[in-house]
Amino acid sequence: MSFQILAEAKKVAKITLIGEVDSLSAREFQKEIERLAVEQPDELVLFVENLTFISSAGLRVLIFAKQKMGTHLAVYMVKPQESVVETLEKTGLHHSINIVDQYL
Amino acid sequence: MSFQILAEAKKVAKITLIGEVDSLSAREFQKEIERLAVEQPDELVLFVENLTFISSAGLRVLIFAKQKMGTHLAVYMVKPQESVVETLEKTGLHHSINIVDQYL
Amino acid sequence: MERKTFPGTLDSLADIRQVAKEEAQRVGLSKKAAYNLMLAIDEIATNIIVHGYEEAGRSGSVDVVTEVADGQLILTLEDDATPFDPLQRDLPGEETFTQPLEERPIGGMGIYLTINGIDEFRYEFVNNRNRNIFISRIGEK
Amino acid sequence: MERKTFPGTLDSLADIRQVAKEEAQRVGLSKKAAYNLMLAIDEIATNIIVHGYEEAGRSGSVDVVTEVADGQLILTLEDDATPFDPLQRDLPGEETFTQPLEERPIGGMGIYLTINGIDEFRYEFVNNRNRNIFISRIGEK
Ligand SMILES: Nc1ncnc2c1ncn2[C@@H]1O[C@H](COP(=O)(O)OP(=O)(O)O)[C@@H](O)[C@H]1O
Ligand SMILES: Nc1ncnc2c1ncn2[C@@H]1O[C@H](COP(=O)(O)OP(=O)(O)O)[C@@H](O)[C@H]1O
Repeated sequence: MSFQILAEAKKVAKITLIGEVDSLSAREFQKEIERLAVEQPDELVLFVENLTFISSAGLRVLIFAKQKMGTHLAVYMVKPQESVVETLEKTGLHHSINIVDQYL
Repeated sequence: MSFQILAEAKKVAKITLIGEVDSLSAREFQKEIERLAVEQPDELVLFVENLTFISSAGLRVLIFAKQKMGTHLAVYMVKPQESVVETLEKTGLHHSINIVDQYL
Repeated sequence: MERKTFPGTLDSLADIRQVAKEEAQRVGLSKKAAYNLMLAIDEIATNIIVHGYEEAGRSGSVDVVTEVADGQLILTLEDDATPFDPLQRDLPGEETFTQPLEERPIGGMGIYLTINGIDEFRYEFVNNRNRNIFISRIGEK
Repeated sequence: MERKTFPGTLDSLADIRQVAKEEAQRVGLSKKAAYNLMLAIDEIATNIIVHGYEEAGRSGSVDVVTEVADGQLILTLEDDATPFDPLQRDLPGEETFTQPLEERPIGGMGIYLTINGIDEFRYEFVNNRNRNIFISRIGEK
């Protein structure tokens, strides 16, 4: 019979970023990362459909997250806008972050 | 400045069901639920876009999951087919399961 | 009238559903009616195999008999287990289905889904066999 | 030529970006060029505020001067901090950006993104002020 099942359990940290991340708001972003790091998540999922701007200060928080939460951490970015993707590409962060249309 | 951040950390159990769940395959489904229950997840997410059939034996596993994993458990069903939704509605399970197009 | 015989074990369910599906398509039932017929057949066949055979420590076959007459598709499941009339069971009432899952009795949905999903359901005990009869009107909906 | 003056604190950044955005739209830069100009301005303004003022224990303003000439939009950031020429810094090389995040130095991206994102970037120290100059060609792309 045609039946297939896939299963997994993960600790998932989810962050939704709305608006602009510059060096001021990056501080709040960093605080949330520090708070969530305590939970030792397996995955960090960033919902960024409505993130309109991110500067290097925001990118630094992403690098910090990876360094703080451990190398096993998988980072997903869901629906980034084009300019955000370009910034990730210019700085090579797209090698370490999974850019996806939908988080499954 | 326009910036907003939402954050949470959750233990998420994810199951993808493909094909047909009848009283034979429901046994495998149940075993996975038992395995995942050990992790005490906060959320159970069922990806069912390719689930073409589910009998009451499958529904019983869903009820079992809720009873085994604790009342705080939030159950999501992502993209169920129309006939699956109808069966959930007939048996009232749609009151306890969040039927969604996309899991966020 | 056509008869197909299957071993009374759970791995026959997929084939039994397949018969229902093909007959439904052949007579042109709607997708929804076909699905509900498949579901009904699966539920009763499961009960025969699990309650009628396995739990009773018996073995036997499940026959699927197909008939088209008077604008109706008539599918019958026949088995050799102890007589059991699903229609004699109290069906769970509305209130069961609105209870939170944590408090709900975990069974009783099978016969409910069966009766609820097809045009007519009948039970007979004939020649020492259970006959569960599923009737779908052709050319509706 | 128009000059706007902002306090040299991080909560001025949104307003400074807004000036860049409006000027970019006014002269008709493409969406992409406008975004990259906004990003460049934000990066250098951040450095002035953080490294030039906050870390040095100084305070001062950040001026945004706007000029359109010879088919170019010229935005200049002026500040009173210690002279600092971003172009004298070694920019991180290609290899930095292909390193796994866990091993990467966490800084150095700001000036890189600035220079990489606009048509021309210049630095001057004039009248005891730092002048970071951002030049975008109008009517391209
Ligand atoms: N063929 C059968 N032989 C004996 N008992 C049966 C048979 N079919 C159903 N039953 C009884 O009727 C009950 C209700 O059946 P059903 O509505 O399918 O729900 P469930 O199987 O989930 O309990 C079963 O629990 C069983 O005790
Ligand atoms: N206006 C400034 N005054 C003094 N030092 C500066 C100034 N701007 C940049 N710097 C120095 O140059 C370095 C690189 O800057 P940048 O490329 O923006 O990366 P980051 O700020 O992420 O380190 C800074 O770390 C700082 O030491």
